[in-house]
Amino acid sequence: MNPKVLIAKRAAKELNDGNVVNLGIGLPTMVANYIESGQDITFQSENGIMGLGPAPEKGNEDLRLTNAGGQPVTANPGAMYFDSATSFGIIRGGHVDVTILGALQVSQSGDIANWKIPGKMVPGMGGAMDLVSGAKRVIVAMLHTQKGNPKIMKKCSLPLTAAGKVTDIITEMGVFKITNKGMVLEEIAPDTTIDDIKKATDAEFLVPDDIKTIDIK
Amino acid sequence: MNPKVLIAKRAAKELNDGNVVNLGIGLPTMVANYIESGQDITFQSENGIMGLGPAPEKGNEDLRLTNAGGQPVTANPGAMYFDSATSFGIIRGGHVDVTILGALQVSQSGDIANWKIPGKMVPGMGGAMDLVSGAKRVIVAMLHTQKGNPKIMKKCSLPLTAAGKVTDIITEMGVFKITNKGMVLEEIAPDTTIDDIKKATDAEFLVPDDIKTIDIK
Amino acid sequence: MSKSKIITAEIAADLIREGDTLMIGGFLSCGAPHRLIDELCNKKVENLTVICNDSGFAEDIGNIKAGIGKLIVNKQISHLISTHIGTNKETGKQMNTGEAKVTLVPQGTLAEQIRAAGFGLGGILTPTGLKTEVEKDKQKIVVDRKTYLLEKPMRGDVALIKGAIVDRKGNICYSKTERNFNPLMAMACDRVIVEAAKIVEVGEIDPDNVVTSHIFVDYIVDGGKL
Amino acid sequence: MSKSKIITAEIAADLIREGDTLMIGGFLSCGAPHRLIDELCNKKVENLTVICNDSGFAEDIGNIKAGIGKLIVNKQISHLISTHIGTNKETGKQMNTGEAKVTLVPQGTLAEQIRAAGFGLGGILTPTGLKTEVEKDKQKIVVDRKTYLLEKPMRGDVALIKGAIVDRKGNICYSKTERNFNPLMAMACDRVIVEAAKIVEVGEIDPDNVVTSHIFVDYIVDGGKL
Repeated sequence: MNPKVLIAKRAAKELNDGNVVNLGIGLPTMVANYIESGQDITFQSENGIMGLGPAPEKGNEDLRLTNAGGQPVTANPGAMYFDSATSFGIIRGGHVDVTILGALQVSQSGDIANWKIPGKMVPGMGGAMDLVSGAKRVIVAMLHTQKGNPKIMKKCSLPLTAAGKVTDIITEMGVFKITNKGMVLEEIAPDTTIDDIKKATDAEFLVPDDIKTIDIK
Repeated sequence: MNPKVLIAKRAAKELNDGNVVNLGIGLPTMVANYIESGQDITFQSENGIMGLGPAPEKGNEDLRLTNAGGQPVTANPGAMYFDSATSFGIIRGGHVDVTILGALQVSQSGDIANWKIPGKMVPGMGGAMDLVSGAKRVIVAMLHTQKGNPKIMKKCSLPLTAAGKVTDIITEMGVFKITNKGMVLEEIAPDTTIDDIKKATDAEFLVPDDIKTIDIK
Repeated sequence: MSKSKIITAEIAADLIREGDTLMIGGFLSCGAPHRLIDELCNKKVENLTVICNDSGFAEDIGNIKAGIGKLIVNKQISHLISTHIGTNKETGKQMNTGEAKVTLVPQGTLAEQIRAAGFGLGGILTPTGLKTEVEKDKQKIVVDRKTYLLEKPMRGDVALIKGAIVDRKGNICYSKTERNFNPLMAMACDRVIVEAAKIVEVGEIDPDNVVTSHIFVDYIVDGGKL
Repeated sequence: MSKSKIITAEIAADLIREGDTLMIGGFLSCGAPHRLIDELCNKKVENLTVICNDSGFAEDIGNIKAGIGKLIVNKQISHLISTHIGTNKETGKQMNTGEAKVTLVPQGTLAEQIRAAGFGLGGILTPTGLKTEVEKDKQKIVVDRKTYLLEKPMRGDVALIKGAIVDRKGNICYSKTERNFNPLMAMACDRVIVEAAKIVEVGEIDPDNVVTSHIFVDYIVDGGKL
């Protein structure tokens, strides 16, 4: 399976009926494609919509209706549009159950860095700092390494987006939970060993006896 | 002329084309009846409307449309409804040009007391504290005395609604402006003497040489 | 699929427990959830803290409903947090005898405090109330040489609000000056019950005109025309 | 009677002076006042401080208009206050060479700062940005044992916004995700110019559906369909 598809499919399993969910740009956006049919998930996009629907058919794009990445989208029945203050009131106020987003680095204590590489790339934080501060659960969905370098760190070396806010990390190698006792490897991908993960990870993590294998069709 | 009508008519002359105006309950509400025909005044009411119209005809009342006093009103063409945070954003943000309201006491330095008589009557401040803090001009329109006791004071003895915010006082005896140099009696009612006003006023006030007579039809 | 949010006023009132902090929408009688209030009176749930604009009227006057005034007359409210109590003398009486505690808050401040809770803000800075009794025990903060009062967020356990048009999912449109505190309260409480003048199917409301999203609404009560 | 607010885009651009602080609505291309931006480019007004969500694109891409990106490419902006500049590489370049100053602000914070200015608040307390570079030089305030950053109000001289339906008085309805920062900016600037996709007569918009009141709007420019 394509590693990004594996990550998106596994992340989709974290969503529960009734959840309000905000998906970041890129890989996280793919998660919407894999939610269980019949599940009642409401997608929020910080540019001002509750009830984001699938991409429009070619030719049916409406320039007045986009997601936070600027891509044309649709609105589901029962949707609502709002201004940016309301949008971030929803986010900061804890009314988003889950946000799934990418990262440049995550630390074992739940710090996240995804807005700046000093001297190299400064895209800006956009809505990420508010999302990471405000959402009830913050799931990082990303490839485990960047050009072979670990992205899951003891401590982030890049400027933080927020400290101690990440609750879960999902990569093509495994699923981690950030707990009071430390970062725990809860699931491991098929054909991957704990040793593989240790080599690809700067952070320290606990491995429970009952560790599971990621179960994705 | 009925003194309340005189006050309302004189207060109406303070309103200029294009003004956004909030009128308090009671006497100030009467001001709307005396604005010049053709003048473009927009009335805001803090319970959530911009563009308050005249009272509805008997039988045409709509329970869903009232002013801040709970009385049935109408909405003019081009009106807008909003929630209470927006309503007071408009008020606190300085977007109301003039508020005209009553008072229990006003001081010569522009303090106003109109929400509480300790041990006797505590109606509450409602929206008055925000209005008095936020409006660009605060005109007190009231009878000059209460049961013979002065209401325009050196210093208010009642709990304040706000300090130093009143810009004008209009009573049946005269029109005062609060300036940096002190309170100035700018106009005097017909058949009233400066001595009459002094006797009915606790505050000190300046009388300019070019004092005018209130000019109301 | 999500299950229906529509319940009866009676069941809605059962969701409210002694000691709860309620936010109740409305400005005097306008935009208050009258059926829910009536049912709450029937159930006699006591020791309530109620956050609302005003204390309404002591009783219905013709077709003008009393609003939360009835809960006061019924002595179900132990603490009222409100901006104005002048239209219901019973409130002042209970305040003077100590039967009920009354906290008076400027209207614009109350609106922002409720909004701050719903919006995840730690507070807001306002000039309103400076140099008055309102500033007592409050932190003053100077920003660019101007002084403001720090007003803290205000949360509730349950919001009882009134909607004009509500779809089955819970999206709300308000009518005219009924809007007032209702949309703010919907975001600031753990559970939200909306009394709907009219219930419509999902998709019937233009998404540009929805004022409160369904994600805030837990239960819908059919209020019908009053 | 009040005089007409309707002016041409050309006259509108003449109202903007060198050194002005502008707020410009839009989220990437969506909901930005493209005609006003184009006219501002033609006029070459320079040394602008621009407050906006993002720095748009470097150029129009098919029917996706560049938004404020063109003003950056044109080097008319000396200070950009924004949340995201990743879609327009020219911004980063000018930041690195020092040609333009760029201040990055979290999106929710920017929205509240603009709102605070319009709403007369001295600031708001937010948890966003704590323990990051954003907290630098900012006051931290503890409320009920939680720490927040004090974020100050942000004002502008002129707001350039986009409305979908605007009546001749200036009441505005927005369409879909075009709303974003537009209604907030309308309240936070001394002068407000709205680019209207459609202009209608006063009274045609249901007062329940107006989002920005005419009292905030000084000028209306007929934007037409883009």
